[in-house]
Amino acid sequence: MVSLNFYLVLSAILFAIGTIGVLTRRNAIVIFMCVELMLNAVNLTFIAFSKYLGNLDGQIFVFFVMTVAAAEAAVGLALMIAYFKNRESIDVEDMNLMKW
Amino acid sequence: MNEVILSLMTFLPLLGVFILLFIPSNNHGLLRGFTLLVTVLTFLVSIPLVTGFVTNADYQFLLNIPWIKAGPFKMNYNVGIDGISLWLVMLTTFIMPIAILSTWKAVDQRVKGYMACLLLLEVGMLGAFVSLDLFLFYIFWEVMLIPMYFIIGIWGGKNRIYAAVKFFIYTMVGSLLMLVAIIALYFKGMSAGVTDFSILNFFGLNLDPVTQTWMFLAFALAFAIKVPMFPLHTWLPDAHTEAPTAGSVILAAVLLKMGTYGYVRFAMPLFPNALERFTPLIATLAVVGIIYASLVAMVQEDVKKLVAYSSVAHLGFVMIGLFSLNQMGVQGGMLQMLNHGVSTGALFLIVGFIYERRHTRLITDFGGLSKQMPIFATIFMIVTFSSIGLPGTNGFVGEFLVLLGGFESKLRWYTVVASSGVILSAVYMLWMFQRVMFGKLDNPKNQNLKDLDAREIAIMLPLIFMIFFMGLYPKPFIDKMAPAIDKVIQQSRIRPAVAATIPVQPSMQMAPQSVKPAGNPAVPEGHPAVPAGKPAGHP
Amino acid sequence: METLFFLIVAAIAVICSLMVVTNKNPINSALSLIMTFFCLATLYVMLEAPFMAAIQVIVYAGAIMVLIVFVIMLLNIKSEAGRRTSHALFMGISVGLLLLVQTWYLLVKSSLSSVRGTVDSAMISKVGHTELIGKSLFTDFLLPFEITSILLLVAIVGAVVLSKKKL
Amino acid sequence: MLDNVWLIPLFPLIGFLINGLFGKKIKNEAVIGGIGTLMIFLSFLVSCGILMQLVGMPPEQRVFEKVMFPWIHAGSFKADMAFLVDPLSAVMLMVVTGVGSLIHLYSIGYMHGEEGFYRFFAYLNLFCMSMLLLVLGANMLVMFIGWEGVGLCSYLLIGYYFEKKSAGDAAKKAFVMNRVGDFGFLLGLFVLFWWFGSNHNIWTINFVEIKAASHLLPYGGVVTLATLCFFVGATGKSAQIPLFTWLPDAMEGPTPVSALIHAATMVTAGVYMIARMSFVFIKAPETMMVVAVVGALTAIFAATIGTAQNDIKRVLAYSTVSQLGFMFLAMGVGAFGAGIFHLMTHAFFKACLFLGSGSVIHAMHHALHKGHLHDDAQDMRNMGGLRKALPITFITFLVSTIAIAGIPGFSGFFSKDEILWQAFANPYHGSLNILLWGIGCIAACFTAFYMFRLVFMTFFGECRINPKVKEYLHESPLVITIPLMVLGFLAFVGGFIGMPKLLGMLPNYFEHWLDPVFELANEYGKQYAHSGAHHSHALEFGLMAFSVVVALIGISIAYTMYMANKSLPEKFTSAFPGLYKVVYNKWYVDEIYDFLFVNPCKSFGNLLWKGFDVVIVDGVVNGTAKLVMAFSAGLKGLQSGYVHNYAMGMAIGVVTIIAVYVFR
Repeated sequence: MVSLNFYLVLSAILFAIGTIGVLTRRNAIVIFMCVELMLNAVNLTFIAFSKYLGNLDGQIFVFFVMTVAAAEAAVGLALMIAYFKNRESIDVEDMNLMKW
Repeated sequence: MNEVILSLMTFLPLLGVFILLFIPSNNHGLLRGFTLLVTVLTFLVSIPLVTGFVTNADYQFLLNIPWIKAGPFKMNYNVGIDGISLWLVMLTTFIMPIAILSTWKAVDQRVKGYMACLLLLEVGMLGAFVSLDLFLFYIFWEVMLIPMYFIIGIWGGKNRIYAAVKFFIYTMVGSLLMLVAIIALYFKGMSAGVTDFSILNFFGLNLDPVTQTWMFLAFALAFAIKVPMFPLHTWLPDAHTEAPTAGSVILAAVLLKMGTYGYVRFAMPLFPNALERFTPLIATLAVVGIIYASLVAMVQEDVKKLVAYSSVAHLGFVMIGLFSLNQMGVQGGMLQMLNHGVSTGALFLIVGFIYERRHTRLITDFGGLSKQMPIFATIFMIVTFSSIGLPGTNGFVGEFLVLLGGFESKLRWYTVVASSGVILSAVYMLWMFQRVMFGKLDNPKNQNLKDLDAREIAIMLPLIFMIFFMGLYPKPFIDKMAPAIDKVIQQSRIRPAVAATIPVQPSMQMAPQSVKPAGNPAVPEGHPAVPAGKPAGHP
Repeated sequence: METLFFLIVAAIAVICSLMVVTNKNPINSALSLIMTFFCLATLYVMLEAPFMAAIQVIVYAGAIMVLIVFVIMLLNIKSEAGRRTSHALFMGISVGLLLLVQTWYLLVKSSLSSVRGTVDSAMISKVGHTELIGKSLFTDFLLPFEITSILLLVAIVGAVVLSKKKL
Repeated sequence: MLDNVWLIPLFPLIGFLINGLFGKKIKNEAVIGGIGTLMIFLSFLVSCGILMQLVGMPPEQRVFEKVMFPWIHAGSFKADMAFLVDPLSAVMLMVVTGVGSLIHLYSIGYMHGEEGFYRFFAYLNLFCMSMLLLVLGANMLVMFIGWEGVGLCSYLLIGYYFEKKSAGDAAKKAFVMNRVGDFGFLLGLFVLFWWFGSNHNIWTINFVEIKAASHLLPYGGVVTLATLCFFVGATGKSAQIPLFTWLPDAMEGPTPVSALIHAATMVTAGVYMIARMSFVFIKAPETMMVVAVVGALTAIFAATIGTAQNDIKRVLAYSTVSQLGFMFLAMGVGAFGAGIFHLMTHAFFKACLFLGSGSVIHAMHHALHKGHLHDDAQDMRNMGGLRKALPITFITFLVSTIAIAGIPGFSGFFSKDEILWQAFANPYHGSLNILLWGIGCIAACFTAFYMFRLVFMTFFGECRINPKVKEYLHESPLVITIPLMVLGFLAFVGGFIGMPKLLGMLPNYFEHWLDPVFELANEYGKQYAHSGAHHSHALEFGLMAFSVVVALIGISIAYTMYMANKSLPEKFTSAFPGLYKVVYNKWYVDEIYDFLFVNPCKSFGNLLWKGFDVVIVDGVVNGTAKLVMAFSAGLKGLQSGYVHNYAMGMAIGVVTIIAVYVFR
């Protein structure tokens, strides 16, 4: 049986990569995908713990995370479309109206 | 029935606000009429307070129901009045219909919001006067602040935002410190067995002098800002100048009284040692305030600002009276609070009248109005002399008692200096009156001014009646206040060391007997105390 | 054997996720992300959570990623116009790595000390993973579950409103 | 009757209310004036009744106190609305209501056709009420209502022609100066109340009670302090140095006002107050000296100014100040009875003089108005030879002038001579008494001079009024001349009730009448100054003759300068231009006050407002606000609006939090 730490380390790596992606990319959709990656990294942790603790609650939580992710995808992508329609770009460096 | 009167009175305006929401906002007449009706009803509801008030030192019309309980904190909805708050409550309910009536024409923008603000303000003011729970008091204290902020900020003059923010922040600074002090006081009280925020619990508390000092300073700062005392007064002229007439009237008549009321009700009886220690400081500030405000008032060009500074001076007298800590002085201070409410309120109304007509308040724009507006001139003159404190008008009784009380107390020399404020008040008020009303009517814009109409006369008549009634027969006011004032004085004197073993006074019901011991051991020598055992003049 | 398999899958997942971050073309990123999701689904199976693996594939790799790919294509986004400044790049990478170091350190230092639950392999194989999840969802977590539906409804409404022609 | 004493102030109050509230609607001058006059006349009748009743009582029982209702009771302080009737207040009642009625009557004629006719009568009635309260007050506080009330009415009446700036200024000046005095009054009250209360546990401001306890007062010390404060009050109300400058300016008011308020009644309030508290004042020898010196100095000082004025009313005003100085001199040497006696005779002849001058001004004004001229109707240089046109006015005026100058047989002689004699013979002020007497004599000489100068310039010589309007000059109507005649008569005979014992023709009724009031004070005085030096009758006769001679000298100088040799005044002024200028400008007292008090107050107020309030206090307040704003302006830069930066911030935050958590 694979030790729990393996899963956690993998999860940590994925999370870190996701973070780096969020911080370094300019394309809003890619950033969005990186966020999904981070969510998944966390999901992995939940399920791994669930397994090693013999408790299903973690998996239920993952279930909810997925629901939220789905909702987020729907709304987030709709926002991007709306934004793109207005500004012809989804580069986050163009999004600077939320100043002050 | 008696228990609910206070709550009914306090929350009737709130009910009015809710109903107001359902009145179409373009029907100005109905909005005004309804608001007036609500305030008049509130006044009527408050009348049984006077008739049913039993002249003694107890809190009456008590209602005490548990409200919030969170951990060690227990706040009650605890209301009641004694002789001190009785008249302030009456002043509030009396002034409100007048204030509403005064803005019948002046405000025609967002009338609904304006009326709602005024009613909310009334809730806050009444609530603060009737609260016997420190926490409840604090809540109402803050409730007062918000509608006033909007009244100044939305319906005010040119510089309204600045004035409103200044007013708000000034007051907020003080009240936050007060909140801290209230909580600290509660923790101190808990170790002495206090279980809720009722102020009755804290009167008997024997705090060590250092704690008292800090808490007194916090409370005193909050109240000093509200009074306002020199040098924390600069928000007042701005707020008054920018506020619409009703706002100024309420601000002067009631809101400022919150500060002085706070001293009598909280700062003085709660922290006797600190009071003793800081009396010279506060008396100095009060005296400086009197002279200072009078001198500054003298050179003002704006009538409203002048009246605002005169408020500072008048409230200085109140402070001297309160801190003289004898029956005459405190009595005078309390009366002066009522008087100031009536006469300065009336002065602001008068300024409002000419402002509505001419849209200016600069003294130089006027002159010779007496000829064009004889009724106005008469009323203005009566109010002016009441403000100066001419015997026979209300202003005199309060001012005289304050000075007498101050002179008989340790504050003798302060009082002598303060008395010169009597001269200065005549100077600045009469000079203003002369420049506005006397002389040739040479400004063409003034030549078509209309004299007061029936509504305006109706506004002023009750005030003028009060000016003379309180000046000629102040007995009912004095008599009803006296026992409560005796009690406050007793509480505000440093307690003999014996009392240290009794942390909490058992019950207020026993107070009348227990507060009048056969002598005043705590009174310093040479201090002309109230004659032992007999509250003179009260058979 | 199992560990080896895990390591291989993990390696693929990490490589794919790196590609998500580094690829210039969003489509490539998206495809790499799908690959990562598949790897994760595999791991879920290894963790005896077949139901979660299923919905991972269906919801994530299927629904969400399809949506993303559609949007990318719809907007016809070509490769990124430019990268971020090297300064920002450096900052981002270093913060990410710092995060990794910290979590790693935490993992090394900490130890699991919770009460074991009742669910074990035997029970899962006997009752069935889906049934267990279902029971839990419809008993203990009924209210959140129902609220989820409202959330989704709101999301649908939001998406529809946002993507209307005239916003 | 005594029980109905409250009617006395009530009647004028009713008159005030009727005229004040409905006068504008009534419009009919006869009705308005009638009501006003009737009301005060009713008070006069009641006062007569009270006087009769008092006369019928044994002297020591002539004290009656009537409590109307409790007024201010607070703690140990107790003041009722209560009235006190004793011989002193009875005398004052008679003067106030009697002279008051006459002046009301006179005003009906004088104020005829004025725009604010109703207002005038309302104020006049209000004044009478206040004055009566002042006189009748049984405690200091009721007295103080009247005290400030008369100040108020004086303010209202001086400012009656409010469209004139000078009237408004004068009104304000009068009120403020009075207010300075009131400040002193209050302080005196406080000191006395405090001393009695804290030392003897007698908490009272009631005159009768204080009198009963006055034996407890020490000589000097705290009593000096209290009485000095009271005296400040008296100087304000009675226009003594240093607060006298308002009275001449008060002549801006209508002439009947000057007669009633600024000659006969209100300004004597200070004298009355000292008399009322004689038993306290006498215990403060230092104060008595101050009172006497101030009185004497005011008498001479005002008299010198009076010699150089050309406005007929101003001369009379300074004369009033000077005569009030005589009264204070009397008070200061312990001759309370003489002071009150002079108060009464002065009320008669000064009221008559003022009303006479009013009649002159009325005639002048009328004539100038008809001729459409804008000459000053009050300037004596425009008058002259009026005795033919205004015979009744002339005769009454002359009688009063003789009275004030102190010619034997007329009322002023008896009272003034009594004062001078007492100043000479008083045992209180050591060798100062000769000086006081000397100053008094010189002042009397000046008085005779400027009064006759006034008479000569106004009524004698050739007529200097513009010839065009000469024909319009004629005697005033009966409603004006009747009061003149009555007052003139009183000015003539009024002195006989207080004839000195020395002359022996009549007993000194007046002094006997006031004896019960001043008995105690006199006793204290004797206790203090044991060596009551006895002076011979011959000396008294001699001094009396001397004062007559002095008066005659004054008259003859006036005659020489203004009748016989008319170039003399000009020569005199050109010989001493500086002196004349200083005297003409009233010794520049107004300017000095402006320089010392008014202007510094204003500029200090401006400094405080624009300097302290706006710059320092608001500077700190706004500075704090600006500091916060500057700080947040710096922080604002962090909100770049770029999502990246926020994300980076979040990430760094997470890292930091974990770091803190891990490495704590």
